[in-house]
Amino acid sequence: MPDGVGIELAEQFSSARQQKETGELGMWVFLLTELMLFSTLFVSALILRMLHPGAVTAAALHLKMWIGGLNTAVLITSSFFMSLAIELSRAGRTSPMRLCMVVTAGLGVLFLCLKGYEYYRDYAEHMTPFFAWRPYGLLGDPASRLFVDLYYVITSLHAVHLTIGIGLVMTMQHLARAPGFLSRHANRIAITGLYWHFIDLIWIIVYPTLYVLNR
Amino acid sequence: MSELVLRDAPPPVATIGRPETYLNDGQTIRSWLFTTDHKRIGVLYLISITFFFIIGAIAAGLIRLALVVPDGSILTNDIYNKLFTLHGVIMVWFFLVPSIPNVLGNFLLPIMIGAKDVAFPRLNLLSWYIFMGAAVFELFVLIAGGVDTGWTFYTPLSTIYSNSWVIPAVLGVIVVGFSSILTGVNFITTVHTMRAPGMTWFRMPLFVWSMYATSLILVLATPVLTMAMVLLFYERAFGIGVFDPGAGGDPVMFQHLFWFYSHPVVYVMVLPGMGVMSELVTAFAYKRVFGYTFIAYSSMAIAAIGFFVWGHHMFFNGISEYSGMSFSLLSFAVAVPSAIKVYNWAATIHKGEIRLATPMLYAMGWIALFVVGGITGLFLASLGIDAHVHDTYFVVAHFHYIMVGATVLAFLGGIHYWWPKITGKMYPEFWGRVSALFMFVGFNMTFAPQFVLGYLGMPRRYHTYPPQFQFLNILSSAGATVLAAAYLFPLAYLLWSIRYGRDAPPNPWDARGLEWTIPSPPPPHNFEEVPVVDFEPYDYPNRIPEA
Amino acid sequence: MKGALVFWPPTASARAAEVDHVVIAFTVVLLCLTVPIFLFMTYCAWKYRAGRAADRSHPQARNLKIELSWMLIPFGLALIFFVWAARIYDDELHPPPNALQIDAIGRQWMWKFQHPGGQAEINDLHVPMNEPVRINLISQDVVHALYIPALRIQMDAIPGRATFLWFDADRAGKYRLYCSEFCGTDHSRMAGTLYVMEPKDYEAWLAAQGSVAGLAEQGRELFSRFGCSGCHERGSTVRAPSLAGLYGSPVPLEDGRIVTADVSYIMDKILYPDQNKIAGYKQKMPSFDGKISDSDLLRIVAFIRSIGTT
Amino acid sequence: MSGRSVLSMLLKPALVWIALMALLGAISAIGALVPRGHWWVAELACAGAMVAIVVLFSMEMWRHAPIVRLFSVLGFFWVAILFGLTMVDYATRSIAPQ
Repeated sequence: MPDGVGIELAEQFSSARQQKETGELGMWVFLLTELMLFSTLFVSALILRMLHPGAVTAAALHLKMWIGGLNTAVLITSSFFMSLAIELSRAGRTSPMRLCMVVTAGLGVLFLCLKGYEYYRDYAEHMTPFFAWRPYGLLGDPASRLFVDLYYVITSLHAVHLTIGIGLVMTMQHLARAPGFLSRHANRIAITGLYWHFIDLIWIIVYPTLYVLNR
Repeated sequence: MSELVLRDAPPPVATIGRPETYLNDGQTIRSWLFTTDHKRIGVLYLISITFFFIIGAIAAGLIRLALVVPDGSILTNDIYNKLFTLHGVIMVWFFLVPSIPNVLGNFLLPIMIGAKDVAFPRLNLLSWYIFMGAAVFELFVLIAGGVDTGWTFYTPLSTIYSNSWVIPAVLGVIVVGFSSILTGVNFITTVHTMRAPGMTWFRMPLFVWSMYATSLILVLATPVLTMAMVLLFYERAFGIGVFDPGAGGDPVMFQHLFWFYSHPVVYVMVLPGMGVMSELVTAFAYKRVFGYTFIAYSSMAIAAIGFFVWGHHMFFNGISEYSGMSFSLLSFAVAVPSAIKVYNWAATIHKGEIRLATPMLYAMGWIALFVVGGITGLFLASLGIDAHVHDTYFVVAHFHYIMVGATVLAFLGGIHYWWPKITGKMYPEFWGRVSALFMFVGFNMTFAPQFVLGYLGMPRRYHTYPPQFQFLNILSSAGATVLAAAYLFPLAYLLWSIRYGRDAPPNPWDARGLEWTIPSPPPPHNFEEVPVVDFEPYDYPNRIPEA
Repeated sequence: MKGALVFWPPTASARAAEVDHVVIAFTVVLLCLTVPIFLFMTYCAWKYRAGRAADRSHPQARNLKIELSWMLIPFGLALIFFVWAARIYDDELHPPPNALQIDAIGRQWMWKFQHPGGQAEINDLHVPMNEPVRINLISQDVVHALYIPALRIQMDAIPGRATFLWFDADRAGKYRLYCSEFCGTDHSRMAGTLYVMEPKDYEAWLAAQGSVAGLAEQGRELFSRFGCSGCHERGSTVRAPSLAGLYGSPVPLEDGRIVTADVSYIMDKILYPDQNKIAGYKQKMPSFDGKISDSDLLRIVAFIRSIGTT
Repeated sequence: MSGRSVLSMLLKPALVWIALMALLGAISAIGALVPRGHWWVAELACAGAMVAIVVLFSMEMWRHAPIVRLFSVLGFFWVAILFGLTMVDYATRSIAPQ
C-alpha cells in the first residue's frame, strides 16, 4: 500500500490485516442477510406468477419498462464511479476520490428522481390499489392488484436501501475531508463500496424479475 | 495439571488488594449501560432474559391453571388465547433464541478463542439495545392489548380476522430480528478472524463450533422471517393481498416463509445447548471428548439440513404429495447428526472420571430429555403418523422436550458450570443438586402426560376439552407446579451466592479450555497478553485430579 | 365416551389400526436404540465415578467404524418407518373414485356438512360404515382443520382452495371430531361428533332428514340463475366449452399443460377464469369471485359433477 | 502502486461497465421486442451473467480472502434452497392427484 493509506488499529484487533478482513467479512455476512431479505420478496413474486400467470403478465405490461431500464443504466454507471473511487482510495488520492463519490451519490439521487417520476406516472394511471380513495385502474383479475402491490413493496424497499446507501457514501466523502483520513480508515471506503455494489446487484435482479420476465 | 501449566503459563493471579476484574472496572450504571465489553453485555443479557423468562413462565402457569378444569371456566377463551400467544412470543423470541447465544456465547466465545473482545463490540451493545427496545415494546403490546393468533401468526387469521393488536406485535418481532442478525454477524466474524495464534479450527472448543453453526442459522434465516412479517404487516395495514385468498394470494405461502425461519430457529435453540453439553460432559467425565470431529461436523450438518425440513410443519395444509414426501425424508436425515452427538457423549463417559456435580446432573438429565424429544420428532416426521398427532398435545410435548428440556436445562447447566467464572463466586452445591433433581422430575411430570393426551386426540391451543382428558391435564398442571419451584431454587441461591458465596479459584472444576486459564472473574481485557495455543482441545490426562 | 381414564384412543378404521401398528413398532425400535444408551450411561456414572478405583486405561477418543455404524444403522432402520408411514400418507391422498362425497365447510366456529342428497348438519357428521367416504373441505374464513382422532386423520380446510380427506370406517359408534388448526376465539368449541352407522341406519337417517332436493338439483337451478347456461349450454351463440362429461376428464391448457378437471379446478375456473386458460378458446368468462356464495358454488360444482359422470 | 495512472485505474471499472451495459441492452431488447414465448431463458441467463459480473469484479470477490468468497457463494446457495423447496410444492400442486 502507498504511503498515507492505512488502517488505525482498534483495540480488539492485533493486526491491521486482521481488522481489514474482519470489516470486509462482516459486511459480506451482513449483505447475505440482505440477500435473503430480498429473496423472500422474489420468491413471493415467482409464486404469484406461477399461480396467476395471465393476470401478472397483463399487469406487468403496464410497468414503465423504459424507466426501469434507464434506472438500471444509472445504477450501473454509479457503480462504475464507486469502483473508481475505491481504486483512487487505494492510491491515496483523496480529492478525486471524493469527487467520484459525490458523482456516485448524485447518480443515486437521479435514480430516486426517476423512480419518483415512475411512481407519479403509475399514480396517474390509477395503478395504486392501496389508496382507498383512488379507484384501481387495471380491471380484470384481482391478482393483478397483487402484482402491482408487490411491485411497490419491492421497489420501495430497494429505494430505502438506496437512500441509506446515498447517506453512507455522502457521510464517507464528508469524513474523508479530514487530513489523513485515508491513512487511518482506508478500508471504510471499500466497505461502503461493497454496500453500494450490492444495492446495484439487487436492482439488477429486480429489473428482470418485475419488468422483463413477466412481459 | 502440571502439563497445562507448562504449556501456557496462566497469567499470575493478583493477590495483593483487589484484582482488577471486568466487574469492578467502573461500577456506575453508566459504565454498564455504555459498556462495549462482551462480558458485561453477556451479563446484561442474562438479567434481561431472566426477566422475560419469568414473564413467559407466569403465562405458562396461568395456562396450566386454566386447563385444570375441562369447561374453561377459570379463564375466558379470549384471555386464554392471548396468554398462550404471549407465552409463545416471549419465550421464543425474547428468551430461547437469545438465551445461550447471547448470554453464554457473548461471555465465553471471545475468551474461548483467545480474543480480547468480539469483532464489533459497539454492534454488540447496539444489539442489546435493539433487543431491549423490542422486548419492552412487545411486552407492553402483549399485556396491554394482547394478541390472539398464537406465535405462528397464521394468515388469514392474523391479517383479516383477528381483532387484537397484531400490527404492533409484528413490528416488535421484526425489530428483535435485527438484534439476532447483529449478534450472528458478530459471532461469525469473531470466529473467523479473531482466533488467537495457534487456535486452529479443530482446536476450538465444541461450544464455539455450535455457536458458529447457530450464528449461520440466525444470519440466513432471520431475514426471511423479517420479510414475511413485513408482508404480513402490509397485508393487515393496507390490504395488499399477498396472503389473502380473496385477492388471489395464498395463505399457505406465509406458512412456507414463516417455517423457513421458524424451523431452523429450533436449532438456534438446541445447537447451543449441544455445545454446552460437550463442555459439561468432558469436564465432569474428566476425559477427552469422543469423536471431536464428528461432533463438530454434526453441528454444521444440523445447521445446514435444518433448512431443508421446514415443510414437516405443513404436511396437512394442502402442500403437494411430492413436497410432503421429500420434506419427510429430509426430516429423517436431520436426526442422524443429532444421534451422533448423543452416542458420542455416552462414549465420552465410558472410562472417565465422573463427578456428579450439579452441571453434570443437568447434563445427564439433558441427554435423557433431548433423546425423548428427538425420537418423538421422528414420529412427527413420519407422514402417516403425523396425520394423527399433528397439531395435538403430542406436538406440544415434543417441542417442549426440545425447547425447555434441552435448551433450558443446558442453559442452567451452563450457568452453574460457568457461574464461578462469571461472578467469581461458588454456588451452594447441595441446593444445586436438589434443584436439578426437582427440575427433572417436574419437567417429566408436566410434559410426559401430554404425549398421551396428544395421542388420545386432544388438539393443542384448546381452552376447553372433553372431560375424559381431565386426569392427565391435572397431572400435567401438578408437574408444572413442581417445575416452577425448581426454577425458583436456582434463582434464589444463585443470587444468594453473589453476596455470600465462597470466592472461586480460576479453575474450580479442574477443567481445560482458555477460559479456565484466566482469573475468575476475568480481567477487563480477558488476557494479559495474547495466548498462544499449542494444545489440543479437551486434553484431559484421564487420571484422578490431585485435590 | 364417559369420563373414564383412557390411555389409547378408539380405533374405527383399518387405516387407524395400521397407524397404531406403525407407532408401536417404531416405538419398540427406538427404545431398542436408546434404552441401552441410558443403561450404559448410568452404569458408567456408577462404575467410573470419581474416587472409585476402576480400570481407566486405553480410553478411546475416536473410532471411525463405531461412529459410522451408529450413524448409518439407526438411519437405515428409521427409513423403513419412513416408507411405511409414507405409504399410509399416499393412501390418504388417493380416495377411491366411487367414494361417497360429503362437502364440509369450516367457518368460525362451526363445521357444516352437506350430504349428496342435500341434507345438511352442523358439527355432527353421519356416515355409513364399510363404505369409503370422501369429505371435500373448504373454509369460508381462516384456516381450519378437520381432525378425527378415531380415524387417525386430519386435513386443513383452507380459504380459496379445495382439500379433502377420506376414510373407510369399519366400526359403528360415536367418535369426536375437532378443529385442530387454531382459528380464533372459540377454536376449542369448533368440535362435534362423528356417527358411524350401519348402511341401512344411514339410509334411514338420510330419509328422516326430509326430502330436500339434491345438491346437484339445486345446482342446476343456480346454473341458469347465474347465467352459466347462456354460454355453456349446447346451441348457445357464444362459443364456450361444453361442460357435459367435463368432470374428471383431462383439459389441455393454453400453456401446454394438461390438468384434470377436478373440484378445485372447476372452482378456480368459476372464481378466477383468467388463469389456466384453455387451449383453443378465447377467454371471455367473467370472474364470479365475490359474486357467488360458497354454498352456491358447491352446488354448481355438484351439478357440473353430476353431468360429468352421466 | 501510488504511481498508477488514472487510466490504469479506469480499466477494470470501465470493462465492467461496458459488459453490464451490453447485457442490459440485450435483456431489454429481448423483453421489448419478443414478448411472451420461451425467451425468458435468455433473459434469465443475461441477468445471471450480470449478477456474476457484479459479484466477481465490482464487489471484488476474486481478491478477497477465501472465507469471504465462501460466504458469498453460501448466500446464493441458501437462496436456491428457499426457491427450490418452496417451488417443489407449488410446481407439483396442479398435477397432484385429487
